[in-house]
Amino acid sequence: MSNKVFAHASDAIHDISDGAVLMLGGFGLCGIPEHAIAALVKKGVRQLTCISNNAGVDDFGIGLLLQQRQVKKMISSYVGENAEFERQLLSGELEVELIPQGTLATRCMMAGYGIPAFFTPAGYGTEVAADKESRPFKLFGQEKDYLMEYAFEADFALVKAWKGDTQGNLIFKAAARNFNPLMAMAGRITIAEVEHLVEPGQLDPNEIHTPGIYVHRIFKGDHFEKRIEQRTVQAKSTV
Amino acid sequence: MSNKVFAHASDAIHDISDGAVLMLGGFGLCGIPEHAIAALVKKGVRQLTCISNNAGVDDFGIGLLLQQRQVKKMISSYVGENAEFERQLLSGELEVELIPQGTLATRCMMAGYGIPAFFTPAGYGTEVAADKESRPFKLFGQEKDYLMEYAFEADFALVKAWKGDTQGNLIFKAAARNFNPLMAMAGRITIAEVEHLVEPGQLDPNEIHTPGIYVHRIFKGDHFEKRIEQRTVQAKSTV
Amino acid sequence: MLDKNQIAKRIAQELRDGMYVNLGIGIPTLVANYIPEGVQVVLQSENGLLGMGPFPMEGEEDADVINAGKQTITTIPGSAFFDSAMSFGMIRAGKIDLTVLGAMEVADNGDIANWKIPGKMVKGMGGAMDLVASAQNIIVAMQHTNRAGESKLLSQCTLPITGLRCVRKVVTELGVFDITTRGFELREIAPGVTVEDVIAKTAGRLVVDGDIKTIVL
Amino acid sequence: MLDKNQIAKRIAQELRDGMYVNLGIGIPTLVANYIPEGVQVVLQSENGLLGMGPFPMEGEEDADVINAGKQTITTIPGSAFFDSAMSFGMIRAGKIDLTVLGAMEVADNGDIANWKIPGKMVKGMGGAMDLVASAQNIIVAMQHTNRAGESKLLSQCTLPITGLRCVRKVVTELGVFDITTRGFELREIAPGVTVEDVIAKTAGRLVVDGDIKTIVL
Repeated sequence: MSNKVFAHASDAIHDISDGAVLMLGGFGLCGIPEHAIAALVKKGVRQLTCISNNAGVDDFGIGLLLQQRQVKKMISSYVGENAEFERQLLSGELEVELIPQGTLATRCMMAGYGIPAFFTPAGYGTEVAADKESRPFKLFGQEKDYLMEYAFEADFALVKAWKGDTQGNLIFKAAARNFNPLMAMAGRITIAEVEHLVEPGQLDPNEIHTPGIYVHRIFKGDHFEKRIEQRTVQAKSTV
Repeated sequence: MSNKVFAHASDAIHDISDGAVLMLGGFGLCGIPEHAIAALVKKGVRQLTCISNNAGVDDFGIGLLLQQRQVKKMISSYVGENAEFERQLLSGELEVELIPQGTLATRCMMAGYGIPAFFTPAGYGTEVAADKESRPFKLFGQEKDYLMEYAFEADFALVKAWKGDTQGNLIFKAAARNFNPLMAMAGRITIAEVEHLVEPGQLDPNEIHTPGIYVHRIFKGDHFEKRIEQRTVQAKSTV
Repeated sequence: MLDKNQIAKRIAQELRDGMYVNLGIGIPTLVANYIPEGVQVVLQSENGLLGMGPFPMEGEEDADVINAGKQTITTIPGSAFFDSAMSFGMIRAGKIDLTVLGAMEVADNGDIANWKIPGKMVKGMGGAMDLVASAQNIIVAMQHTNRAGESKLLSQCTLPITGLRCVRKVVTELGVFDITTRGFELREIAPGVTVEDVIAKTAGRLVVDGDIKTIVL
Repeated sequence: MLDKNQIAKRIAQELRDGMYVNLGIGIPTLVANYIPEGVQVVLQSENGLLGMGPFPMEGEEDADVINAGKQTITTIPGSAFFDSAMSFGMIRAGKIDLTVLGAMEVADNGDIANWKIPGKMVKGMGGAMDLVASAQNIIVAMQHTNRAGESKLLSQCTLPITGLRCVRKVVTELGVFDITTRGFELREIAPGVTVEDVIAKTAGRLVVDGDIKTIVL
């Protein structure tokens, strides 16, 4: 079988070059491809377009790429929590395109499903609708106006999974699933980093979230930091 | 918590009445809602529109509804393997609409995703395209022509799952998944029959295929016949 | 006048057993603290979870289990995880029975503005535009006026719109307002607040007639 | 002349290691029996399985594990199940490297007809229209002529079309044909068959030039 397994992040991303369009999975810092990001920082590729729901924080996630000024454009739904991002945006160094979160997620999925365009109500009547085709449809007995949106594709999709096998089958964990399986389907080349890399047959075929056909390269991350953005807990004494 | 659990198929389908539009999960006889079908036969509702990939065989699946002449219209991708079906079709008793399998599956999913219309290449240039809007799109570097197709919704979706909990969360098994999770999302009322009905917490939240929000009623089937349509085996002696 | 927690508590009275509910960030999040006894609702977090539980015990937080506010949370029996496309899929398909959101402005036709202030750094709409375009039943929880003392209940939004004609009810520190074809209909008034206060602080069309109760918490 | 199994065996030579392959019903299914040594391919069954294994041992068949032909099958290490929408999603997105289909007619521009004969009971297109509209690389496996002895390689399909300009290669009992802008280009000829036989039985534009090999199995 042709080999999808790479030893290190740096090998897996070896051909990502300046100007590439990337998708990066994750919601906030949850389920982000932290090893691929670190390898991109080390490689020093520039002028990247990053499609990702968020832009990380100053010192983690996509924030690391922003620090090194490797990002030309961010396409996201929400970009708070990042002072360097704000500075680059206000200075005009960084281009930003904001897209409603559901539209962003669905556009990725549609690429993976081979559907070039679809209709969603999100953003109708707002500035998001500028220059977009719209028309009314009736669904579940309700008529309203919808915008036509296009599938999103990327040169490379960088995703993070919990478990993966050497054929590229992936299982995500809990809320770290988020955009990962959607972007996994939308990359011309999809690179998955996993916490646990196993042999074919060790994942239950019934529990696979992303079939290996969508995944071109896979590697095991050495150690996942999995930083928590908002640590909210109940004090033990309150129980 | 409001109760989604019904004791018997007959209770769960009590309000399906003449002329209802139904979706029925399954591929061939694999993963069909056999208890709901039996209850519909017993109830004797008529003039049903059945959206289902196939139409069963003469004495099982939707074939049982056809035998009792309860079906007015079938919407399917393939309707072979059923002599009574053929007879009713040729005599004009039964109306049939044929839809490409991928389009059928995707139209159900789109209803569940609140997307009223989308573009697919299937059927472009064929008689399926008659009266349909078409236009070219480029995806993954390739331009071709696509048809606009609409989301499919149903009064009732009847699906069959392997395991389900009392909140309606469902897990399907193997190839019995097929259209079931898609139709589960497309019913105004979705009724799931399961082999194993468990309490909330007994299904791993990470392994659920259909979240309970899409499922309105659930019941445990007494005994699933799970008939095999094409029994193909290797003789033991050949090993 | 209600405080933030009282606004949340009043909104919690709208919850019905078996509802699927999406609570936005801010006051809406507090609604979860006041779910009435005997009522069980399923909370959706749009990053991919149905059945959101409370914050974890100290030391038990899991980076992979967060809510849409990026806070560590827990699951409960019956929880289900899914991807972001399915999450907004169920939102768009109208499966969420009640959505509670904050807002900067609400117009008397139900328009809402809650994502962008011109001249200020724009952080993005996140899932707000998807939610307001699709939710069947949206309640806005907010202060009646902005920091400058200007009404946030307007005849027309002045800030960039998030969604059109979608808000059904507004709960502020002053009262509970249904949005109908007539505008903001005052249904309940907060203890210690007069109808004159409400009139003075409401810029949009306000309807004050019929039976106006005092809010009981 | 090739028999059905030899047609399948010749098509199996097109398989490359790591390919994702969808095999239609009939001769295409037989291709799985001739996968060359050292080549591993992943078979997709469009009812929702990647990694289709052989038929089960007698007594081990499982009604929940079937292929698109409704036959009981098995999984193999690395198999994955998914729903029908994702199945056709990966087909539409061009993730299947090779699709092998039967046909009633193929035109010299790549049009294919394989789902309906007017006047006969129509059973439906199943997944055929989705496959032909999306597959990147379609090989048709079929007999060169129909039962009446008429060519199935035409200048234009006479039967209702399944898809336009999609077939890349045709393998019949007579030979291997690439479909290019010039029409059916004869690449390989079956043992015992003459170019004259091929010309006589091909109604569409046929190109016979360059290096024409004899099929080696």
